[in-house]
Amino acid sequence: MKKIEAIIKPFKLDDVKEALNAIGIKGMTISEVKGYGRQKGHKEIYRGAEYVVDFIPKVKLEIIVESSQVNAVVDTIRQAANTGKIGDGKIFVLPVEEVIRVRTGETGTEAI
Amino acid sequence: MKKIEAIIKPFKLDDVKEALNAIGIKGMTISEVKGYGRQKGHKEIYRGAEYVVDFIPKVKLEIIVESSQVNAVVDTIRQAANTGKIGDGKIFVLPVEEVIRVRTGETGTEAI
Amino acid sequence: MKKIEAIIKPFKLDDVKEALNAIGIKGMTISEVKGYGRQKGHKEIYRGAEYVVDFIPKVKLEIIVESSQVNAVVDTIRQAANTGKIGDGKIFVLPVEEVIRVRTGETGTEAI
Amino acid sequence: MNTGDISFMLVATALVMLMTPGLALFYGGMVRSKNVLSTMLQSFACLGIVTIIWVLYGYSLAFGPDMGGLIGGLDWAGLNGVGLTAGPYSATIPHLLFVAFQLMFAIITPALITGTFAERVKFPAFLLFTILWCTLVYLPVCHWVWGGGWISKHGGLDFAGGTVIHINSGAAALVAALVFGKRKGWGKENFHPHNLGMTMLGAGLLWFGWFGFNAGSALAANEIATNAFFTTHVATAAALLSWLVAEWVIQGKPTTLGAASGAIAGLVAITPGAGFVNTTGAMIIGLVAGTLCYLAVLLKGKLGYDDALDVVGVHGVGGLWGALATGLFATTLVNPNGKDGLFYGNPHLFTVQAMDAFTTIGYSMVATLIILKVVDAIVGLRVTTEDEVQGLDLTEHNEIGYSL
Amino acid sequence: MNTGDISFMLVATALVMLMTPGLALFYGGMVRSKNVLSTMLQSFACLGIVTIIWVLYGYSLAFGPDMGGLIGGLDWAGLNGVGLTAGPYSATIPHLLFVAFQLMFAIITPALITGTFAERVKFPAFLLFTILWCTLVYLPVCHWVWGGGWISKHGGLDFAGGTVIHINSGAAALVAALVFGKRKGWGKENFHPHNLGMTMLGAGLLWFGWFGFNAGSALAANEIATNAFFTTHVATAAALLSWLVAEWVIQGKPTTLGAASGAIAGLVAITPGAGFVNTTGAMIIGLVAGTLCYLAVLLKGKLGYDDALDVVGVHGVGGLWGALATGLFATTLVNPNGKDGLFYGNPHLFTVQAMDAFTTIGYSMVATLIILKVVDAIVGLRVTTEDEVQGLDLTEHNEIGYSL
Amino acid sequence: MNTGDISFMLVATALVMLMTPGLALFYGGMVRSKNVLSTMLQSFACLGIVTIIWVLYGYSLAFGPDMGGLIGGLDWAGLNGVGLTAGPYSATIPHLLFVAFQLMFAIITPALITGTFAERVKFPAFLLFTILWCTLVYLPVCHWVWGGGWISKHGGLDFAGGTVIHINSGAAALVAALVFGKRKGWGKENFHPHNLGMTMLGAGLLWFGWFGFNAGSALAANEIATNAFFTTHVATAAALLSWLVAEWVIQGKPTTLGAASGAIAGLVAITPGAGFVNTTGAMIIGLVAGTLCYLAVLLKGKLGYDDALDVVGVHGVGGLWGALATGLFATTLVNPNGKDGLFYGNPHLFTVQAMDAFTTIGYSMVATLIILKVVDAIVGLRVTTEDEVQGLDLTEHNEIGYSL
Ligand SMILES: Nc1ncnc2c1ncn2[C@@H]1O[C@H](COP(=O)(O)OP(=O)(O)O)[C@@H](O)[C@H]1O
Ligand SMILES: Nc1ncnc2c1ncn2[C@@H]1O[C@H](COP(=O)(O)OP(=O)(O)O)[C@@H](O)[C@H]1O
Ligand SMILES: Nc1ncnc2c1ncn2[C@@H]1O[C@H](COP(=O)(O)OP(=O)(O)O)[C@@H](O)[C@H]1O
Repeated sequence: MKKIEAIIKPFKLDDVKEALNAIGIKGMTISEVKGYGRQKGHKEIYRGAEYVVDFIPKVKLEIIVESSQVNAVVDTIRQAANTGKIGDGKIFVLPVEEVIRVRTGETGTEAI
Repeated sequence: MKKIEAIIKPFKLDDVKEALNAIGIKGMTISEVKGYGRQKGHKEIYRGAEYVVDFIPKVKLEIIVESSQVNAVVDTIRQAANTGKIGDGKIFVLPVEEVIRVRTGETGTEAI
Repeated sequence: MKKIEAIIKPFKLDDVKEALNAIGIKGMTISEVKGYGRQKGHKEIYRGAEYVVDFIPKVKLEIIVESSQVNAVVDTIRQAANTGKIGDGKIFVLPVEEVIRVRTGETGTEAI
Repeated sequence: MNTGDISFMLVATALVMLMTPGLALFYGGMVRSKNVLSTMLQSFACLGIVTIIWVLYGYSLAFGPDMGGLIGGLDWAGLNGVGLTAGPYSATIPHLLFVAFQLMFAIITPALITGTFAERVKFPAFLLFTILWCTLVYLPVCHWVWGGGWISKHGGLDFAGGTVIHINSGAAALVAALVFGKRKGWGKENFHPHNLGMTMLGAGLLWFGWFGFNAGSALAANEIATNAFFTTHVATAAALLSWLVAEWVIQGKPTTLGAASGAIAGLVAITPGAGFVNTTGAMIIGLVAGTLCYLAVLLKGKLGYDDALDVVGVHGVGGLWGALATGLFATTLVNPNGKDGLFYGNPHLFTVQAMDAFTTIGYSMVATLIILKVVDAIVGLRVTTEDEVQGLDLTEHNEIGYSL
Repeated sequence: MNTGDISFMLVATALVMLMTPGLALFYGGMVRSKNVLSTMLQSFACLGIVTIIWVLYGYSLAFGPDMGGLIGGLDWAGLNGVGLTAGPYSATIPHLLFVAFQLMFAIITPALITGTFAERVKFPAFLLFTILWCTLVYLPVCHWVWGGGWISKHGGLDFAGGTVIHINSGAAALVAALVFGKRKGWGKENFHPHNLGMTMLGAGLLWFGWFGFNAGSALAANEIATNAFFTTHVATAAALLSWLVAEWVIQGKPTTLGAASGAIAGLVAITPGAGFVNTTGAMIIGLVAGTLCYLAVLLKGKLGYDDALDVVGVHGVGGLWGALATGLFATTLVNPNGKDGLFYGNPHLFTVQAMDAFTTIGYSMVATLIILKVVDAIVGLRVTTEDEVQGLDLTEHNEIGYSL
Repeated sequence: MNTGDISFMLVATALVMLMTPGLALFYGGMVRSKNVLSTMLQSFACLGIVTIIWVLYGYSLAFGPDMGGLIGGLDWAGLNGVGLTAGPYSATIPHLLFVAFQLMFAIITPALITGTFAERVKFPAFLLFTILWCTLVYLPVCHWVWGGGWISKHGGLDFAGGTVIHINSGAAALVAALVFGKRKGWGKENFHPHNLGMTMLGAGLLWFGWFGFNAGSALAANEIATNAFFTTHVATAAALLSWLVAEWVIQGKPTTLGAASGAIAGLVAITPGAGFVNTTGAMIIGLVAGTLCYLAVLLKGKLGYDDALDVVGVHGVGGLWGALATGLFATTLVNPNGKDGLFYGNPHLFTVQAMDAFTTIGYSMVATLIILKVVDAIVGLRVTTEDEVQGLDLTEHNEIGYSL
């Protein structure tokens, strides 16, 4: 099994979720994160003081999938999250050794 | 060493923390996440407009443990986080290659 | 490629980011987390009721780097995040199997 | 001059002023957090802009010596000759106090409209629109109704501004919603209000301030002010419950935002009749208003125009109902200077009320359309989609609402 | 009729109305964020419900022609015959203004009680409870004290509602806390207030509105109103400091919530005596109130009943102290229409105050218990544990407080 | 005695009281979220502390029988002899009402200063500072200007406290900013305001309350109060727009915080002249104030002192401009009891205004410096760096602002 972590633009979340649903991915965990990279941050001004904010709001998706699904999931996210502009984000694939469902104790593929 | 990631129901956090304490786990990192899975989301209504919210608040625990402790930790979380209802969450075990304590520079088991 | 996860004190974030910049690390993802460990939590009092809060605000950095950079990055974070006091945090190194840039589809080192 | 009346009108004026910050909160809580400041700023900016207009020429055009029933003359431009002695509109308070009181009404009216184009309007477009709309729509309509213009000659009743303020802004809002078009993601994404506690606070301050609005419209601390005060409260309470029950029946749950919305609907609906109807009339007006405005808001969802914060459903529909209801429930038993309505044997008043309301709607819609086209041509109405996604606070004002 | 008095009473009434939204904020900030809206809504709903009750029969039962010292008659039901001329309770303002002023007191009293069962009450249970409690407890007690009932004949003093409002609601709250039982997780989980800035704002608005409550109880813009205004402010300031210092001494830190709570304790305690005591009396009343209510709240922790937002500790205990303190510090030097208290040579007043207070407590507790049992039988009092965990905003109202 | 005047002054006093909670919000929203409560508490604590000082000896020192033009006598300590009949400062309201009204001014002045040392002051240091500063700076300066002291004999004009309140607190704030030194991270970390909606609300309440502040300073519901009311509103509106436009031109974007700041700058600047200038004067005063205070705030960034919430830039600079502008625009056409300013042919007034302002600045700065040194020696001014990093809410008060 693999863990896929994807950092995407927040407003793309719904599209990505739907696209994943369409290929049968019915579980995931998301969180609000902030990203730093090539995409330029923004400037804020308060009573004349200018602050540059480098960290940009992003959403992180964490999805555990069977190894065989990795490619499909990565491609799906790639397409759904793509705007073609800098800052679209990244996808990381990590190895997972075990998965357990809390409710039933099932493990492995059963648990996803 | 392994990293254990557990997605649990937020109101179970205290129980899980105490149960882990009881088996000698004294360190962990948690974060607020949102989960999508079998558990049904909820409906919100604002001036007649109904919105379905699929993402459900969850807490993610991240715990680095020695490989030998994995089973004990997983079992403990399983029991403490269990309500028997859909949405109790999942536990993932990932390999970790190195751990370093910032303060001292200790690595490996020493650093946990 | 490796994933470096560092849990640090929030007010050290700027220092760490700058130190990483200085050694050529130009991308990372951060999130707000809460830590539990040796560092003592705090007490809150509301109308006489005292609550002990064990979880302490921390910032988690996630940085994907080439394997060759791991040591440099770990050392840099260690130094920049160090205050010498309990609770400075931890650094974890995890294996990563693949990295994809959403915008271009580049993979591997190109994608970082 | 009467110190009791001056005392009351000074405070009533302050109360009406507070309604605009109250509206900023009411609206601010309902948008997404990325737009909270831009939304609030628009109300505050109205406090700035309209005040200056009012001093320069606004009061004079609205209340200056009547020119053909259509507009006031410029005799009082710059408040020339408007002083601390009593004016023509009120014998017991300084003329300048009447100017101040009326100013607060002129401020909140364009601020109400901002709810319709929230979350997508360019700040310069808002500014230009507000200046033009205030000048070309508010001032004439205000003159027609209160400044000795043609509507007042008709015998229509508008105690505290149902036509001038609510119908007028509601009609403008409908046109604006259509011209601006939908927000990106409308009907697809979840547009949750970001901070309903803020909205509740806003509703509370509006309710509080509205006592100044309606009771103050008696221009004196007297029996009519008392009646207006009480009818205002009763109608509001009734409408709050009515909306709550209506949504409970129709959608299965009573909501907090429903209670707040119902209260505002009641305040709007009682405005034209507050000084003319009795408690029973007020209660019926409120009960109808709560359910009616809720249905209007539901209907919007069906019709599919994006009036972001329901200016049409609450102020337009509530105001229209209030104007018509005044034609039904007004009674000279309450206010000898008023008129009897349909239920007190005078069907004529109802007709007049309807005519005045629809004429105002017509004028307001056409004029608003033209103004929007002009503004669009000069500065453009809407921000880019990218800015809309990022939020107006950051893109229009380089600020963010919260760093918690 | 006096325009100065009318002016003042119109504004005072508006100020008291504002206290209920103020309370919504005060309470709303103290609950967990998942219950902020359900908590706020309950206060707003009281504005709706009690207003309708008041018009239909409430005012009449409370202030109508006395029937045996126990209750008013239904002569004024539907406000029949209650008009814009002066009424029996005040010669210089319209009867309807007195009705409006008193209504605002009737609204806030059940709203105060909602603090005790916050975070676990079913919305329908709250509604039914409020209707029954207002009818069966508030109206009679109000009649006894202010409407010509048996307490007023006794010679007890209650300037602005210490007994009618605070002791009454505090006693009811104690019973409700016991009947409802503890919130899940009480004493184990951390029940942090979710937004103390909101609570501070609420405290500020309550303080502001309370000037209308206490000074307005003079029913005129006169010397007694002035005295009530100033004693209110002084007692509040003293209690704020007193609570702050007490917790500093006992728990090691002065807290913001302590300052807000102390202020409310002072406002409560001065309420019955505001128009009868002098500045020195007010200062002592406040100093005692701050520490006493803090200790009462600490004691709750020991006794282990879950009065969620401390209605008992602040309103019950503070109100009781205020009623007794009026029996100590009242002086006819301040108010010739008042009485002298114990420290001015009249121990009798103290006894009367105590008797009135404890009778009210007894009646309120018994009646509240019965009402709660009835409500429980009809709709059930408490939400399911699952709903309690998820939060009432979502489960009772399909809303969430914040989307930041 | 006049019921209209009493009515107005009771309400005006309540309005000024509300300004301090308003300030708590205005300031609270601008600090980082870890300091929101400690910041708000300081304003609320001023309500407590200054009230007790005022009753014990404050009113007497400020307004008691003049001793050599420098300070009042202790004849009225404990408010001895200060009753419900009219006092020497106002014939138509009870003496105690004047006491209450003036108290509210004494409360807000030290509260204003807290903005300069926000986010790093120890709570005990704040307490001690406030007691000493109120006693040794506010009371004498108040006496000089309003209590029959030497400035009042000069013929300087200060309608509602430009010198006493704003210049005075601004001068003290400058010294405090220098003595306290910069917050950790200043100029490096991003000090975003944590909740600008809260700040906007605070600005709205301040604006609302300021009507009581300025119009109430007429001490009667009359023409002068009306003039003060209107000039206050016009100057505020003008300053709001002026700051907005200035930052738009200079930094490229109009901001919400700029609008709020501009409004406060306008309110400050019109304070000394509100009852002496006409609408045109007010508009110019406001237009200048908005831009001037914005530039002052920009300059602070250059000069590099850490006046956290810009007390110097807004209250100091705005107050000074207002005092001088009163010397330019005052006219006896508006207020026969006032004086003519430079533009009405009397350059003398301008000189007097300048002298009074600068003397006050000098006295305030020196006295504040000494007081701060004493406080530092006794309890220490600043929290440890570690506590500063963790936030004062937790370290000074064991609380946190938000648990969302
Ligand atoms: N080396 C990295 N490690 C972890 N996260 C990264 C890394 N580089 C970029 N990211 C994440 O990806 C996001 C997008 O990266 P960015 O360089 O801005 O644009 P792009 O994805 O188009 O290359 C960043 O905001 C950050 O969250
Ligand atoms: N494939 C997955 N990858 C990552 N997280 C998952 C996945 N499936 C479920 N989750 C997480 O586990 C939570 C619980 O899953 P759910 O299917 O609702 O119930 P259950 O745990 O009882 O199977 C989800 O809310 C989500 O956070
Ligand atoms: N076993 C662990 N697994 C995951 N995170 C941990 C673990 N132990 C500690 N942490 C994280 O590291 C932070 C610092 O740890 P702590 O024991 O307080 O001090 P130190 O870093 O000085 O050893 C904790 O707050 C927590 O976020």
